[in-house]
Amino acid sequence: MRYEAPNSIDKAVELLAAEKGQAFVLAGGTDLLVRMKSGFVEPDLVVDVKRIEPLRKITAEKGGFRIGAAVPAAELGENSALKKLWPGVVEAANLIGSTQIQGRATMVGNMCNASPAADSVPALVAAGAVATIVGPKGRRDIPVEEVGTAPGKTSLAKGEIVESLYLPARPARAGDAYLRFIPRTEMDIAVVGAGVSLTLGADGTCTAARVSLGAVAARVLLVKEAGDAIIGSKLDEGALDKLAAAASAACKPIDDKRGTKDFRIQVAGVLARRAAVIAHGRATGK
Amino acid sequence: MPLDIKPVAPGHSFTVVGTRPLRPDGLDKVTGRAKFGADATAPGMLIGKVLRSPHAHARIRSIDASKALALPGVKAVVTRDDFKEGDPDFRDVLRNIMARDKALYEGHAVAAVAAVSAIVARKALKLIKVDYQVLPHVTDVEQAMRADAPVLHDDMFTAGLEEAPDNAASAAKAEEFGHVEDAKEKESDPHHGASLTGGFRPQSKKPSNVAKRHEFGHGDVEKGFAKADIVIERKFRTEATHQGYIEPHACLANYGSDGQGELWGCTQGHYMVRNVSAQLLGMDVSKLRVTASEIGGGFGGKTTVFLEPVALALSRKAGKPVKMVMNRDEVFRASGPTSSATIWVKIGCTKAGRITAAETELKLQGGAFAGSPVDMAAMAAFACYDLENVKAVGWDVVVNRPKQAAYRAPGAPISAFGVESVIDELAHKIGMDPLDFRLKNAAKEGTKSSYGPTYGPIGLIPTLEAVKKHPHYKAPLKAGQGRGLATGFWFNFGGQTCVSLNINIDGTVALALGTPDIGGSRASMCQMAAEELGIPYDKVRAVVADTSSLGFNDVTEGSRATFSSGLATIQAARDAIGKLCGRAAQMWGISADAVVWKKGHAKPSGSNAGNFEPLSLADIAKVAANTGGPIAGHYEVNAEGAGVSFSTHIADVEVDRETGRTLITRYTVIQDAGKAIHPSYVEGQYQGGAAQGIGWALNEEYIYGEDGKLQNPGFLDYRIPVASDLPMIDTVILEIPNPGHPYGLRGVGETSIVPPLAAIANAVSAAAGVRMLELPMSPPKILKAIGGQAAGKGKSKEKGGSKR
Amino acid sequence: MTSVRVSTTINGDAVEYLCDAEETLLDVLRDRLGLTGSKEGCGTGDCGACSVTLDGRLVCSCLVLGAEADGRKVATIEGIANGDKLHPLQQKFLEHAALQCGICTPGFLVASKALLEKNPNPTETEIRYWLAGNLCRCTGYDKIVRAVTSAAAEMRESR
Amino acid sequence: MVDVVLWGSLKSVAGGKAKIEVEAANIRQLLTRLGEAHPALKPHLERGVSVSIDGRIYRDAWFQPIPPGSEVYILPRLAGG
Repeated sequence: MRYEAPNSIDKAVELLAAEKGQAFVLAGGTDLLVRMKSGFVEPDLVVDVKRIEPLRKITAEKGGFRIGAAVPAAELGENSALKKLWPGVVEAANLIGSTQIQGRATMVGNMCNASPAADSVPALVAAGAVATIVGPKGRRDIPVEEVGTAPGKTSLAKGEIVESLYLPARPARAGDAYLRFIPRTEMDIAVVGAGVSLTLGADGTCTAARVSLGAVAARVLLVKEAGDAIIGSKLDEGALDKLAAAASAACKPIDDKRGTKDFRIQVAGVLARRAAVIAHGRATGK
Repeated sequence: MPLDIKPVAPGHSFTVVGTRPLRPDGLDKVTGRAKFGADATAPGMLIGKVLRSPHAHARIRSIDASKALALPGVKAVVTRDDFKEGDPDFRDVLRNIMARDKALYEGHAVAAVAAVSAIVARKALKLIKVDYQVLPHVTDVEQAMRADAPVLHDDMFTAGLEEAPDNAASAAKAEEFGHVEDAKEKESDPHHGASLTGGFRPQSKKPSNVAKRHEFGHGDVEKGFAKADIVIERKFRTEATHQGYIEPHACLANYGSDGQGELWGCTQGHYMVRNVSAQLLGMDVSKLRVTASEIGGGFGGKTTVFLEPVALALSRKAGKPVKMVMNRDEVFRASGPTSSATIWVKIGCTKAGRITAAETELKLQGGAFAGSPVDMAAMAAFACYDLENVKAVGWDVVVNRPKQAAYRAPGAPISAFGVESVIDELAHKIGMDPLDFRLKNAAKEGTKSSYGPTYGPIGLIPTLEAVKKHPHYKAPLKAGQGRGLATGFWFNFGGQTCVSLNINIDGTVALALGTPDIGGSRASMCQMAAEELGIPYDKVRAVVADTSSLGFNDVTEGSRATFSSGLATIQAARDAIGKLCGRAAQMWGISADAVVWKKGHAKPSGSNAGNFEPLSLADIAKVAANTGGPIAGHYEVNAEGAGVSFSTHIADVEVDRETGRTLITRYTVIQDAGKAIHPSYVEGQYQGGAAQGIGWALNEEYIYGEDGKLQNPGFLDYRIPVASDLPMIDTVILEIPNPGHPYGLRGVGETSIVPPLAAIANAVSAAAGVRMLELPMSPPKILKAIGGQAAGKGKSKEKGGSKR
Repeated sequence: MTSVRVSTTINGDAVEYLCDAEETLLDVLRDRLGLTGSKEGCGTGDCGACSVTLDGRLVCSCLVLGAEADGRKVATIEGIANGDKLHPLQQKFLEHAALQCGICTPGFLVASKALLEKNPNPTETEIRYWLAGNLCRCTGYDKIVRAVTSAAAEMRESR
Repeated sequence: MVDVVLWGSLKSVAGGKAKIEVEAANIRQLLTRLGEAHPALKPHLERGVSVSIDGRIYRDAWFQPIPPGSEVYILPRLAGG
């Protein structure tokens, strides 16, 4: 195995494109190294992107934020401006693993590992985040929900790297939130994850809402019906019940060592509803 | 207690015992200098790795390691052929460290390699070709008992079956377990005369996965149930759990061409490792020296051997030292988790709350070899109760899983989960406080125990009364919260123990112990030595001596270390004091029996002794060379009379009815320690045992797929409690002296894991109104039970109604 | 197998080593540099016994490549005491019997030190959630939380 | 004379009798004479059993005296964790 630590994104793309064998990008490494040790993957080349300065930056841009691919989750939690604008995304990233994992794991790595149970991805999808991808054919932007395609699979072509994530600006009276279910209080992989991002009109009526669910299908879901259930409402009990029902209906979960189908379907509705209430609270400034 | 051991007078005030000094071995552990099993290296050392069976059950037709041996850097390969059959008592451990005719569980060792590096060793494993004939497997205890189950051992016949299989119930039972037996045929069949487990009594004719049937109890349970106003009968299930020690198994072996061997590594019993390894390698015991490194947790899981004989065999073949360290995946697949079980419990009581009959049937699988702790589970089941009619039957079953090893009070948490849950239900059914219900039926001195002997002085009632007085028991609860209570017991043991106590030139003491110190017992040994000698605590240094420096010591298990090594330390100190007084008498020219030892000094006593200045330990030590030579005290014993330890736990939980998650909001452990030598480490045993019990109750389990493979061999999905899962764990130490020890101390290491399983099940029942019959009480199970309850309009239909 | 040449700083001392590209920082510390204070409990970032800090950030050294330490500052358990003077956390862990077997203690000390440098007055809950990545099987965490709280108080007074 | 009670599984090995009278002053005599009276018990006794005398359990103590009239139980060999 070869280890390379280029200091520019173009050099990184060049290395990845030229490699005939199996090549992987190393940002936090908290998924990649676990797979390497279990023999799940045997890389011929690992490209460490943490020496590429722009990828380590969080920069304000057009009212939103651009987060470099190599920024560890812990740094997101320490950026008060980002936390103020997108509290849901930051709390999702800060739920990944332990404090030690937080010091390394990145949202882009979490996204590219493409586990349906990834913690940060439902919040990013709800937020309408966009991934900037650099490859041999240049730069392109795609919404986060189009990156992961199946467990462990992404839509990236050979030689392509995710350079950064862009979280858009927010209108007034907007809020987001992320909740997950784990049997312990820390350290577990999400059995169910729910991200909600919504905007309220001047009279408190919900004018826009996106609901995204993790660990309930082969990839993270953007559940349009769940969002629509609260648009036009003031998030009264009825609207929230409809949101919960829509969330549960969208689930296509499996039974595995972490949870059963019925459990995931039922709890998806519970978490989506609770997350919506928190997002609403944040949108109204309570 | 042997007659030569004098207990201290009741009400004796201790000076060093009972205080909380810093442990003598603490500095290295907080600076990272302490050397654990994987921290040793040796010049020219090779790395050993094990090839493990990917199949749960397979015949091994052949093993071809030629390609592996041809790989540059590979120095040796061992297989079954490198271990010869020997003493039949070692038949199972021989098969467990290295598979012979069959691989009996996924992860079972099939071959091992020694190479210049871990990377080369891993590559070599892939080059070993094993010709497996895959066989059908079974991992569930009840399925393994069926007549049509795949049989693991062709030579295993069920022992201890009931006398006459002709009565219907027993014949049905025999039928159920594949023992097709015709009563007439029993007498004439010579085969019955001899069998592996001996005796002419009836046993199964066909090989079976049921190794043995155990039974305890007295009185007539059927008569008792007839007298009961209320009878509750439930069937519980528990999954296998692992001790969860954070340090994987590790050792460094060196087998010289002169036939001398060295072993260095983490174990709860290095003398056991020496004897077993010497036997498996055909060595004289004296040729093998084993040194116990610091041990990163054991809880019973390091009371046997896994890597040590294999590392020695590799080292013998390669002519170089070999280091072997398990990774976490191997620890889960191939060390010694405890049993999974079904527990059928039936208890009847009067409206006034007096138990009239109690019966249980336990089925525990002990993995691929016989010897699950079902006998101790059956004995411990009703140990806390004063019963007129009691019966406990236990079935020891083998399945295609790793061979179980002890896990802290082995078997007792499993039976207590069933018994203490049904006791709780009975109390609520007759509207009686569960604490009063237990007080009304509690075992006390003179009670005939459910496993036979009559109790001497025991501390159960004091723990129950302490609960009654404890603020936790009456504290208010918030909505969605519930409180549960459960009692627990463990036997505790003495065992073979040697201590030598040497007086140094400056009057300080070198204490050599043979019981590996896992949780801080070196501190309590120094306290007992200092107490007896009348010198300051920090004048004693305790070390764990290797097998060539001290006589044989049993494994540190059965909560025995502080009891047995403590007793031996006290006696060794008294032995030394005798000699010190002798030297003082010589120096004063008076007779030895006119000298007494008080507060660290020899003093003349008695009318004609004369008034000499008292001589301190240091005074006598300084001139020891001139008065006869070095002074030392020794004591070797097979300690008995360890004395039982009872405990009662109170658990408060909060259940989220929408997700089924359970949070522990408050927890209190009240346990009898006899005499707390170092109270901080006694509290540590109470808190650690409770935390393991909480994990067992809520989240820990071995999950097997249909393919017989373990699905969660890692700390990600084998979920032990993390810091944020638990509240502070409050403790109350009761001191009801144990007459079997000079200071009255009892073993405390194991009882604390017994009550939590039921305490939390009772709390969840109080909080969410659902009686959980299966462990772990994971959120999906609780949510389903709550859903079932809502659907059944409040009358939850437990499926536990069936008899077995 | 290409080797990587690394020059880094460990506990304030300049250190150079050669390591395989796929070798972890934990294996380098333990097998090449003899710093066996960091322990391997799982190798997958789930137990925290291998905790070190990398440029001040608390991480699991089993999930960091040895090659990544080039030009960075590593701090391990061996560097916590100041010569023969123990850090208050080390002293309080001993006084509160916050360790029994001690295999997890190095990880807990490195993690608790990182916590107190960030938050000198943490609540019980903050301590428990920060340390949730450090597994302990012997103590049930009670005395560990008390030791960290006590050390934090002492360190605040002496500031 | 001592009345010895066998635990369940051993009872079935000794022809179903729960209580057996044995002339024994200590544990060694007890075990030897039990083995003579019921050969089927021998392998079990050899592999090791525990003996309880008036409530106190002894694992291997040949010369532990058995006072006349004391309550004696034979139990499985106990091991802890």
